Amino acid sequence: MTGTEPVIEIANLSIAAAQSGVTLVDDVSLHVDAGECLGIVGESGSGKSLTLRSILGLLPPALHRTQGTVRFQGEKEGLRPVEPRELRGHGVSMIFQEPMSSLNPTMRIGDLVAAGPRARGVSRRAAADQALRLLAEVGVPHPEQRARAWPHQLSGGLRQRVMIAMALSVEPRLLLCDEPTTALDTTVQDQILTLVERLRIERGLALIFVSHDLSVISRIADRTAVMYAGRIIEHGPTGALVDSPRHPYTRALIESMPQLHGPPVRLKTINGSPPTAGRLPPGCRFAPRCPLAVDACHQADPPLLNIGPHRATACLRQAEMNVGEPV
Amino acid sequence: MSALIELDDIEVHFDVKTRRSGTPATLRAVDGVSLAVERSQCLGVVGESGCGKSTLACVLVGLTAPTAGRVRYDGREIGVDRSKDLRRRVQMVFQDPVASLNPRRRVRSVLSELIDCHDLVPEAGMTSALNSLMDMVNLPRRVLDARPRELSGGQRQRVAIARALAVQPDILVADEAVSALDVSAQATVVNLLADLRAELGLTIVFISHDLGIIRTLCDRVAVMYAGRVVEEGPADTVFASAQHPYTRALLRAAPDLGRRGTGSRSPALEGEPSGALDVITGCPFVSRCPEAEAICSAAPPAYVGDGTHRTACIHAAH
Amino acid sequence: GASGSASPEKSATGPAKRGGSLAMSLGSAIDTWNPQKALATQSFRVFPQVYASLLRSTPDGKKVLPALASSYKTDPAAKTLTFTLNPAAKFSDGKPVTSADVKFSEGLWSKGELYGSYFSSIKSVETPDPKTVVFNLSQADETLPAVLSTANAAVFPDNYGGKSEAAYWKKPVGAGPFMVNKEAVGQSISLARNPHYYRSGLPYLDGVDYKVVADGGQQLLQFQSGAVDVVNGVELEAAAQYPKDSIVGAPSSGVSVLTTNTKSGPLKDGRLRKAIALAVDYKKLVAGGYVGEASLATSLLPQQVPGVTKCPTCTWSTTDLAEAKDLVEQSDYSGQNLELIVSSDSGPGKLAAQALVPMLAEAGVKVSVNPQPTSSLIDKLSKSDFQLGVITYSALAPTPIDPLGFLAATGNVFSQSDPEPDNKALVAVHAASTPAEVKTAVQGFEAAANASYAVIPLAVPNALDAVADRVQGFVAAPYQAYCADELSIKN
Amino acid sequence: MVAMRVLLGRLLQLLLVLLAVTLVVFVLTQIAPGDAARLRLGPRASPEAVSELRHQLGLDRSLPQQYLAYVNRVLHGDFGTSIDGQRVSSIIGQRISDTLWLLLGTLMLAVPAALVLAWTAAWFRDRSVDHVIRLGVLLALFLPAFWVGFLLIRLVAIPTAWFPVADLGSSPGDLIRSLVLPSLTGAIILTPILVRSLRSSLIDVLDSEYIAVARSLGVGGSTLIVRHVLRNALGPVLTLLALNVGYLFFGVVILEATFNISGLGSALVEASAKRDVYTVQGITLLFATGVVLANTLGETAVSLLDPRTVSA
Amino acid sequence: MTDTAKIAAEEAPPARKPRSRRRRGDGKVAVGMVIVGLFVLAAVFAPLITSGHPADQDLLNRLAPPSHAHLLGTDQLGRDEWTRLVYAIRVDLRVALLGSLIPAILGSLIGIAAGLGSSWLDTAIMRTSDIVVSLPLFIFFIALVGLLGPGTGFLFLGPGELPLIIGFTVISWVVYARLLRSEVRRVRSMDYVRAARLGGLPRWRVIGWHIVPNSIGQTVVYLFVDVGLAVVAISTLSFLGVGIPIETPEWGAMIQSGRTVIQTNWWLIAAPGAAIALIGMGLALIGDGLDDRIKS
Ligand SMILES: Nc1ncnc2c1ncn2[C@@H]1O[C@H](COP(=O)(O)OP(=O)(O)OP(=O)(O)O)[C@@H](O)[C@H]1O
Ligand SMILES: Nc1ncnc2c1ncn2[C@@H]1O[C@H](COP(=O)(O)OP(=O)(O)OP(=O)(O)O)[C@@H](O)[C@H]1O
Ligand SMILES: [Mg+2]
Ligand SMILES: [Mg+2]
Repeated sequence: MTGTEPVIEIANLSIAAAQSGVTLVDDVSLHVDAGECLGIVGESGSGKSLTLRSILGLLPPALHRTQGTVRFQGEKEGLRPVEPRELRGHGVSMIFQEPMSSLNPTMRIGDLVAAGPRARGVSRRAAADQALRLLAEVGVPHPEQRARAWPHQLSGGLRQRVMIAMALSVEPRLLLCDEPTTALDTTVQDQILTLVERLRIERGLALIFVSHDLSVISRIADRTAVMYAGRIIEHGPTGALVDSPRHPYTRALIESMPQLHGPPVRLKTINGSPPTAGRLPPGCRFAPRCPLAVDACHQADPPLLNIGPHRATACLRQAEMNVGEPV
Repeated sequence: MSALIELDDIEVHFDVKTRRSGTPATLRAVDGVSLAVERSQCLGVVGESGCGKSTLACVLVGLTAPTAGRVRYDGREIGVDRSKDLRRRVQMVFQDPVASLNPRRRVRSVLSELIDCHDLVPEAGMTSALNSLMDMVNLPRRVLDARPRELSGGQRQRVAIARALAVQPDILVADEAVSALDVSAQATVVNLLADLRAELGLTIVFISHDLGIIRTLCDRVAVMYAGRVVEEGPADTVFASAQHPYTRALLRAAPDLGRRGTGSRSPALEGEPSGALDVITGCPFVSRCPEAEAICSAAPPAYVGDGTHRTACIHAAH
Repeated sequence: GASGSASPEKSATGPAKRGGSLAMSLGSAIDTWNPQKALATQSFRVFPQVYASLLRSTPDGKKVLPALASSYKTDPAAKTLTFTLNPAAKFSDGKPVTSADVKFSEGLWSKGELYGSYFSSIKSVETPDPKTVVFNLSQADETLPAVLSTANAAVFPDNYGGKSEAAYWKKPVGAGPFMVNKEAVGQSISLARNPHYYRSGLPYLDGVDYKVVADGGQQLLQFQSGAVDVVNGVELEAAAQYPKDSIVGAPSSGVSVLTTNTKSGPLKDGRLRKAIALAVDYKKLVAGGYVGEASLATSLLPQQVPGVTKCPTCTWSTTDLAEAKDLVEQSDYSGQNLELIVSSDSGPGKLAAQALVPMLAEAGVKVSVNPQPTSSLIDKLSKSDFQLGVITYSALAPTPIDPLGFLAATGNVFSQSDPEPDNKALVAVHAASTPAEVKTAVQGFEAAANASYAVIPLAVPNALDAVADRVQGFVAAPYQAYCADELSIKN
Repeated sequence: MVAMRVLLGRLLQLLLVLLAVTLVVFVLTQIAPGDAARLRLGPRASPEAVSELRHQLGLDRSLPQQYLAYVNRVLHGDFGTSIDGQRVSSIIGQRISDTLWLLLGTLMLAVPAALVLAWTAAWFRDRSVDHVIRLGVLLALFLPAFWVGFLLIRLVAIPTAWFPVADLGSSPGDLIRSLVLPSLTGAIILTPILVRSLRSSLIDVLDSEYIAVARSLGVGGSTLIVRHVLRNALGPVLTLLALNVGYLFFGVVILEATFNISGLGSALVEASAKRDVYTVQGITLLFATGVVLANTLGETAVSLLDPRTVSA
Repeated sequence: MTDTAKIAAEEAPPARKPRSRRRRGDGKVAVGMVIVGLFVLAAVFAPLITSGHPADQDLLNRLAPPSHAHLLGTDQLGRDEWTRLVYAIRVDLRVALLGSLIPAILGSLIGIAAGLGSSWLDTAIMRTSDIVVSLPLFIFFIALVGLLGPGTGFLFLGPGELPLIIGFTVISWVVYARLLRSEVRRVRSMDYVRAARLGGLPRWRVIGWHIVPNSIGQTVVYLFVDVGLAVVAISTLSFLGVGIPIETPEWGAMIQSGRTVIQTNWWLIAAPGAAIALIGMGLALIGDGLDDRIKS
């Protein structure tokens, strides 16, 4: 992974509501290397979806990007700043959470998968053929038959496969996944995760995979960024991050998750609830809930600092955490 | 057996019109389920979407009339038209924190209305009763004067639990009560339920699709598939040595922090749950079962196992 | 009458030219093609275009001229009237008008329920030859020539020209300057030039299109936009909105009257009727209800009609509120609401009816106005399904016979009051040989009408027409019977 | 197959509604005061003639018999005779074209205008353009049609003398010129109703995930608008139009009265004032059938458009 | 400084209430209330802000232009236009209000019955309403009122008002019934309603306290718009000569009678029309604002 050129590099991205000016995503920087999977984990409302959507310029009309640049590695030229619309249908595509609402109910499956290529000017025939190939590739049984079906006639898992086929139809180098398995059953989630992994390896795709479930992220992501209230507060290789979190929030997140292995233990909880956007506490946004918070934590928001190769955290007390209270 | 509540061969069938042709069909949401929960026990029910978990919960609390079968409370058979007092004894906590509270009512009025209705405390004791309810669910007392929209999801779910507790029930049925919550809020609610059980001796039926939570909270677990219980037993035995191929697949498919890595492997289970509309003659799992044999599709497999752990599979080793 | 009567005739400029057609508006649809059954004034504006009579009158109604009959003479005793038919007289289907046609028509005239009395002096009709008709009279009748010049005495083909009666009245054939081309009942009538018209060279126009525009505002708009060339009967309240020089007024032969139902309801009581008559402030009514386009009524019969004179003992147009109040007190009236019906179509009355409400209220009589389309107004009136009604009736011929006959036929404008004075006066006028006798008969009638207060004359509204610039030869006609044969379009 | 079924169901409902319509129309005219025969013959007719006509018209039979006879007549295309002695069917025949022209004109202006306005408002939602459109729509929703008509006549027709203010012209040019103001008035009334719902259904579609998906795949321009957005928003528009046909007919009645156009609407107003029962019956029945047909057509189109209800 | 800031931050949720209290749609509601309020005040205090009675005629002072004595001039009968305009609020608003409230109440009850009742009741009501909505009711209305005539007054209603109100009731109960039925069905299956039932609350209490209050939001929103539309409908009908008698001060009738003097006294038409549009917009603004509020 190391040493490869990043496919995409996002620097200092901020997103705010147009009317109230409330900042929803604050100074987020990310990069993904070719063939790598970056996981983003965070609780509901932490800004994961907005971050992802802003890459393709798909923010809701009430929101807009206040700062930040996206640089993308084109097929020939090197990393260069790009506008969202350049990426749509060219190099980047996205899978959404709700497989039902993501499929246009008035279009047949085949047409849906062919829509992307058609928009790029591929002929009708070629696009249709490609659609069949893709449907087969993502494991849709009887593609010829299914291509003529309507979205509502498919089960949730099949819909998500179709969605993935649509995403692949524009031959992306980077695939953005916004909780693609959250709405699915456990066994189907397992199938889809396996499929995504397979495609990633076969096609050398770079992935950004967003989820609120750290266990899903830990299964699929090479590196993980943890978001809290619109900011990335910790970031590092997934294994290291899970084994020795360097931010109290990450640690609390891990400890509050029930485990399937080992002796059953009482879950740990975090006091309070996440702050609402626009009503952030001064200083570190996690400070009011943090068991380790000291006065300094309430003064200023700590920046995301590198603390080792590929690891960064935004905690003043990360040094103490390293020594480790019992996890 | 001194079960507090018992389900005896419950079937719930819905008459539906198929979308394609509009012809009427029978949907077997619950198809012959027998379960028993003892006092102060916690039974977990797992299963995939549409397997009939919520329907089962509604039968338990008396919101849905079973097509066939009996519900027994403390040995007495009870139907849907329950007396006020009987109704009070089995309460439910719902999945969606947004829909589970009346948006126009303050927490206080919702709770006191229920307490009033059953004359559980004298008028003078209302305030203290409400305060102690809040303490019980670990919420600050000022939440009493809040409207649902001012509360976070975890808080709402705790208010919903307080509402259920307000009528002093014996049994709490929690239908995916934590699925919509973030992990941190989820942990709070799960801990709360565990505490309530310990402190009040509450009997809990906890429905979830999250195996991890079931394992943390429940003594026993029932695994449902297509309207039937395919395996039931003590939680630690089921998790340690699952007998039904579906239970095993479920355990293998569940993502877990303790088992990371991307190593490409085949999915735990192929295919998706079949529709509840299809007529099933044999084992409902046969079409997806990696171990299926010809005999499996002939007749529904009988339960094998001892008094505590039973499995509806011919391969089960007991 | 400010704007109107100033220019009785649109000055003709240049010689008339043939061709073109004009659009004229009617304030309400014609009620029937049968003149013997027609009640709506508007019908009599259309009849002269389609029908011709033995005689015709000058537009001002003052002189009688030959028409289908090229001449007529009376015997010394004035007991016979002999007409020689114009050889050019032909129906629009080209058949010549013969004495048989006249005899047939006379049969219809005198059988008419409404206007039959006009012809009561005709005893029999003789047809010595196809072109000669002799009317044998029971007595000398000075008024007959005037009556014979109206559409009431239109000549129809013998035996309806072979058609059934119903079929004939659907699309009648007459000897007038135009013939019915197309009719959308209740909406429009399209007339085409009659090629066989007896006045050679006439009519100038190729056609006339009547369309019903019931609303005064619409009439104005259509006139302004050029969609209508002649507005027949400008709504008084809209008159001021028209371009000044487009309004043509004529001395009115009409009277606006308030008629009461004397047979049922509180108005059975004569005192209440008198109270109503006295409660009205006629000057204000003329100024407001008739927007100044009217004069005070001095008689129940149209004042312009020759032979009608002011009745010296009558109290028409006098106001005495105090007495009115007294009378209301004395009467059996108990304060209930009286419905006043009036035509909702254009024409005088709608505003006047509303103006009456507060005046009567002041005397203690509660009235509410209910406007109706002309057709249902007539219907209600003739069924006595009303309490009060404002209508304007007009004389169609310059003789007291006409209004008297109308009053008698309609039961004193539907008031159902005692018909005795009407009939008496009618007989007397028929029999009169001197103007003095006519005067006595008419004044006797007026006095009786005034005593009963069954019908109360409100005002004499001006008859206003609006005529577009491009129209030449339009003459205001006091008796409605305006014949469009001399109308033409300016270059 | 399924489409057939949908259609059959619709047809059955259509029959039911039409039956209800005839019943309502029949009751309506029973309530009306006055005797049809007496009204027809006039006040002077003899009682014998009246009772003769009553018999001819079947007025002396029992109400259910009369109703059956009425339905039977209507089924044979016989709407009776008006007070003026005209066949009601010929009155309708004469007058229907003006009404249809007005409907057509109004729809041709209102639907595109509504689409453009709703699209603009939805696309720029919550921006000032949207606010202006919404406020304008709100105001226009409460403009009385006849008042707008008068103002147009006063402010446009009279000063410019471009547009005839009454009747519809007969030559194509005149027809179009005379349709402009009435149609404009109709559109001013209809458009806001359409825009209000259309905007929100467009927003629903624009906000939907599948539009985001299409855009993320580089679909844009007219393909996005037509294939992805309008196709999905069409259902609600059609439903709305169908639902508003009754109101639209009412609007046409007003337009006819305002601009003195002799279509079915003004015939209805005149006839009901004259208590011309058979004409009222005929015209209301026609309007009702029109509404019912439009509804059925709209609903069928919607359900045919939506693959969820039809596809097999 | 920092201390106070910290305290403020901790108390943030309750202390910053004013922020959340000013909800979406409040501005619209306020503007709408001002407009409608002004109309209502004008109607109530009509004698104070006008000179004389709306029926008072001054036949010698017809069609006077606006002046100090007559703010909007006088009409064809010399009646003060301003006075009539103001008194017309009483008529128009009274009929519109009753003509919307009665169907709203009736329709809502029917809707609730359909939403809560047995399935055959629901089917029966919905089939009926299906048929009713697919009838051109306004057309029937014109025919019916035209055939029947205005009749006399009823209680405090003037002549012609009762038929209008009955007509509106027949026309619009369906909308309310359908609206409330679907809302009741939605709310009925909400978890809090099931929880209330489980809690053992009596049926009427569940309906009255949990189902109905949460179902009527859209009905109220629509009611405001409906009143405005009813004003338009009333004036349109009296323009067509159906409904309220001509001498009554009523906006539609005023426009109709001003028609003949459109050339010279255009304000006789402009003013009543503007009044209709204005009050309609005021009502709709309130409705829209409430809608925004419900949806946010
Ligand atoms: N259209 C919008 N207008 C205003 N605020 C919005 C809008 N969409 C999202 N937000 C806010 O932006 C914040 C971040 O939203 P985002 O959808 O990115 O969260 P998320 O991390 O994806 O959460 P989830 O797990 O629930 O999907 C939230 O607080 C949300 O309320
Ligand atoms: N009232 C009803 N009418 C018809 N079908 C119903 C009804 N309620 C539930 N069902 C059907 O019964 C089956 C079981 O539903 P149920 O809600 O019990 O599943 P579940 O296990 O709770 O699923 P989930 O995990 O999605 O909540 C489903 O197929 C559902 O569609
Ligand atoms: Mg998200
Ligand atoms: Mg469920």
